[in-house]
Amino acid sequence: MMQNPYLPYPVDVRKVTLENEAKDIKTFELVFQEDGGKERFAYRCGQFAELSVLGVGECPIGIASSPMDTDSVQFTVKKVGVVTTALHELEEGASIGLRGPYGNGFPMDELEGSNIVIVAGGFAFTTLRSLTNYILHPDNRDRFGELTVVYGARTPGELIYKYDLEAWARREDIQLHVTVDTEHEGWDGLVGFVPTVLGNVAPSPENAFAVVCGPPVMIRFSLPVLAQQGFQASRILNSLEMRMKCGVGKCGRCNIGEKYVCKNGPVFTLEELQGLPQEY
Amino acid sequence: MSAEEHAQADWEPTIIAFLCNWCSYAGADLAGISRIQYPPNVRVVRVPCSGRVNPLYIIKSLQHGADGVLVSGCHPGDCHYISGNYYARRRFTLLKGLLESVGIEPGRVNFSWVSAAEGEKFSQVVTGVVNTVKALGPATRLVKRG
Amino acid sequence: MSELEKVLRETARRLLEENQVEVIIGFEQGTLPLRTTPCFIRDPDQVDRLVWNASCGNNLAQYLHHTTGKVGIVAKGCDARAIVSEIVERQVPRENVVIMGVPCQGVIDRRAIEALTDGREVLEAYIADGKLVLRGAASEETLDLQDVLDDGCAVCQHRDPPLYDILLGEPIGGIEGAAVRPTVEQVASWNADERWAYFSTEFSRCIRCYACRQACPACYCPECFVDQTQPSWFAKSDDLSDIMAFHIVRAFHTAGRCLDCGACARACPMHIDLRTLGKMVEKDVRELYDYEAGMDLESVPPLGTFRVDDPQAFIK
Amino acid sequence: MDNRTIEKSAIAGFLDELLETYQVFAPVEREGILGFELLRGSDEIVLNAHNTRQAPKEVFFPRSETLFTFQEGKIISTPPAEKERVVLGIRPCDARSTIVLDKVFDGDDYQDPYYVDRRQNTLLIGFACGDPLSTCFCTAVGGGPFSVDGLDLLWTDLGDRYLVEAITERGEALITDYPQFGQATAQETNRKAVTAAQATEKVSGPSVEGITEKLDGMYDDPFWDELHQKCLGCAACSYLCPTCHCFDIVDEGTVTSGRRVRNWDSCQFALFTHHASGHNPRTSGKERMRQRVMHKFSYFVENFGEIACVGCGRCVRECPVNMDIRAVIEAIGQAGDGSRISDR
Repeated sequence: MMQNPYLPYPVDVRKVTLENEAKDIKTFELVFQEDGGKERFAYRCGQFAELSVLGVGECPIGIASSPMDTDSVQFTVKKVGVVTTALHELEEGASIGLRGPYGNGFPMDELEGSNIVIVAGGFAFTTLRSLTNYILHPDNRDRFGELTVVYGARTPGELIYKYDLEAWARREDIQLHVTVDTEHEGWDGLVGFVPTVLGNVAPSPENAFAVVCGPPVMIRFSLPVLAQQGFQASRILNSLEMRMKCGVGKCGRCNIGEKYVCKNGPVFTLEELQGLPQEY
Repeated sequence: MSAEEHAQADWEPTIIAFLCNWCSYAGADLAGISRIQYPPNVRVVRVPCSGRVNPLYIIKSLQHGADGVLVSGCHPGDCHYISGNYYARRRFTLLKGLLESVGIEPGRVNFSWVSAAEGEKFSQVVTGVVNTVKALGPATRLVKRG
Repeated sequence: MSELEKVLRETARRLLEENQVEVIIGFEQGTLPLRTTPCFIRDPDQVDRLVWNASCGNNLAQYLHHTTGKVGIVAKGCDARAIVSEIVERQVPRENVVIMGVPCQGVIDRRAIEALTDGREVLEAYIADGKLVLRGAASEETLDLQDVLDDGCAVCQHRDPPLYDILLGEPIGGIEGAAVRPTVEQVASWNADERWAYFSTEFSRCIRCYACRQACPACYCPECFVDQTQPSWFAKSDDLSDIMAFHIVRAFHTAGRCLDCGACARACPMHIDLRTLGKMVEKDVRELYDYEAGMDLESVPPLGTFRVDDPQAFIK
Repeated sequence: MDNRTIEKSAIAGFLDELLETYQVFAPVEREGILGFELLRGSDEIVLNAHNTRQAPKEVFFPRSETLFTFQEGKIISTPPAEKERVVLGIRPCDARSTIVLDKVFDGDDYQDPYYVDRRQNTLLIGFACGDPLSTCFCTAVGGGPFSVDGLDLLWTDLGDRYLVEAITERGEALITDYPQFGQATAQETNRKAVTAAQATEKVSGPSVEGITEKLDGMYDDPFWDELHQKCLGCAACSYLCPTCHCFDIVDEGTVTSGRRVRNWDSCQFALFTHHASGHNPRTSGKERMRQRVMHKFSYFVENFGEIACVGCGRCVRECPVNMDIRAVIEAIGQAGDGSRISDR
């Protein structure tokens, strides 16, 4: 019998971590209830899944954990709509559904052997955090070149994954630049917008890929900085967000031209995006 | 009596009552503390004002298991918000006409003015609504199945 | 070309040439017999596309919600009343519309023609002297125009636009001795069981395409209750309960605002009787609150006001 | 496979027998509307009508269908398998639409279990269109009134009988099983060829040659600024269309019990692409109309090699504002040089 793509795997919410001061971003650690669930859900960095609260609905969320994390799958969810609100109301131990993984993910074959520059803003750090942790994993670190991360948020309270940021800051094998938009009491790190910090860091484009994810305004001002550094459009990766329902390219609402963000994306090179209509 | 009639005889209607906080809810409260008897079929939803009762609430109640609906507020002139019940009155007048036009039985949806001092009247209104709805039998129209 | 069409085109040309308006919304010839189609004309040289005849059935006032700038609009009685409502409800600024009023002799109901031709395809049609001539592949038949008019038009009291800037043609007044449409009278005479049976059968055909809502000049909410998700009021499936709920609430939301223009029913691809329920509400509004929608700019919509002595016999 | 015939007087008997084994969907008039309905008795079928108001895609892809039911946070059931089905009286345009839908729901990368199950247990018996309507344009989009694409059997009206041609082995097997079918004569087969030629001649429509390439360069054309103006933004076209297949997935019920449902949806609705954040990539009728046209004549062709329109003419006949897709195709043919529709 063919597999039914609409049936979610049952998963338990093992842990919920509040990520920000505004208390509208939480990270959910999910574990599969059924044996073999984890194996069936084998995923790559940059993919997403449909989280499902039965009786409320489904929503597509990028996978925040690294494929190297074998004991759970993590999703960082901002409380925005109906399903995300229901997720935020869940307590540890609750049972939800998960289907996927969906989308293309980052082109890991191409990224291997390259220097990686990660540029992220605010809440849109989730799949890039997955990528960062993947690269930093002891089994993988040698397979990548230099790793530079520029990450910013409006305020220190809105920086997510602070526990990871602290751990990464102690390492030698990652150039981490964490910034906030304006001065804040108790903040002694960088101050300034991500594109500005990116310009100051001035990562070399040589044998490098830039991976950019964040609010539209951050992306708009970061791309010229990267171009100025000499990054080719084919070496700049973006991950797009769209309203999705099915996750498998059928329901018809997430297409940009003939490409479906859920199936052909969500990761596109800037070069690919330049060849598509500006409908996102 | 046939089995069906037996079932019918044992059947108790569910009435959703939207009561305004300032008058009718207090009236229901008074009925309670005064030990005035009224049928236990009502499920009370307290609302700030009868003007707060969106017709969607009434229709949704009928869809999801209410055999009857009661909306009750302050007497005209007594609204805590001055004119909420006057606006509500027009809305309910048209809604009641509309529901009857479409074929919902008169008696499924009821309206009353009950003040905070009218515990006795609250009991009478509820008894009246329960009897009317019992006579109509279980709601069948608009009910969502499955 | 009729005399009225000539005046219409001249007027439209003048309005555009004198920059009194940026666009004219009117009707042009459609691609099928007895069909016109709404058109938007910005160039004075294009005004000859404009037509006016008994197949101009859409209510053009609906387009004002999406059109910016100064608009000249062709308005039969219904359209003009809808524009009045839009102005009263602060949806359209009065100074942004130039109303080209057209007295209306009634519009054709395609359903009536379908019923009378019994599946024979009409390939060509024209109207002459109150008769409608239909040509098919192997047939020609002549019908009385009156027999194929929308049944609301047969009893219309507001054939002349109550508000206009320019009136094209001569006022014709309402239809004398007009009563309620037969369907409405019949449905109103039934008991609750019969009415439920009627409406639930009608609405059971609904495919939830929302053509009724989209065609309705009174439906302009940016997010309709039926589309809302927080909370989600009604399910979106084919469950009759939810479909009925949609139509009942839509009728309620247009209470005191529905003009009985029939644009909803003419838009419905499933031929549902969408007017009768609205008309029954409209009758209540008229009798209880002495109000008719879209008649003048000063009156306050009935649900936006009250009288201390409003009727309340049904309230216990 | 030899051609057969069935006398019209024998159809009732055939249907009665067919109904013992199959669910039969056929043109039936209910409440004044002709549609493909589950046949309750052989006398219900309407044989001589043009085509149904709604497309028979509902047989495979219902307007609403339960994906599964749940209770207390657990999935408890998926819909049971359905009885074998026959669709009788489907027109060649609609039969071709199954090929379009198959590309979406039964591709190499993805098989939709609900759709595929129904497709696999359904036989399609087509009625050739001897008398196409003036709004039909199947021949313009690669079909024809006697096209056999997607069909198991094709029946052609010969007056007092139908000529019955088996297109697939399943079709052949079906007619072998029932006694109502006799051998056709060469003359009967010839008569069909004549009718087919005449009917094909009768159908006309705009040329779609080169439309995909044309649309490729037209995304930013001012053409779209005007095209959508009269569109009301309803889904009459999408919901009557045999090839439109966009859908929504929603939960009904409560967290305690309910079902997950797949409902039809339409790219013409303003909220179709509306993000929870409030952002909407297709903000106005312009973008939505462009999406529908582009999807049918460009994006779908790029992804699947077929135009997602079979020329059935339903949208032409039923659009509330007479937005005629044939006129749109013609206008595209003349557009693309940056000029406006109204300038021509």
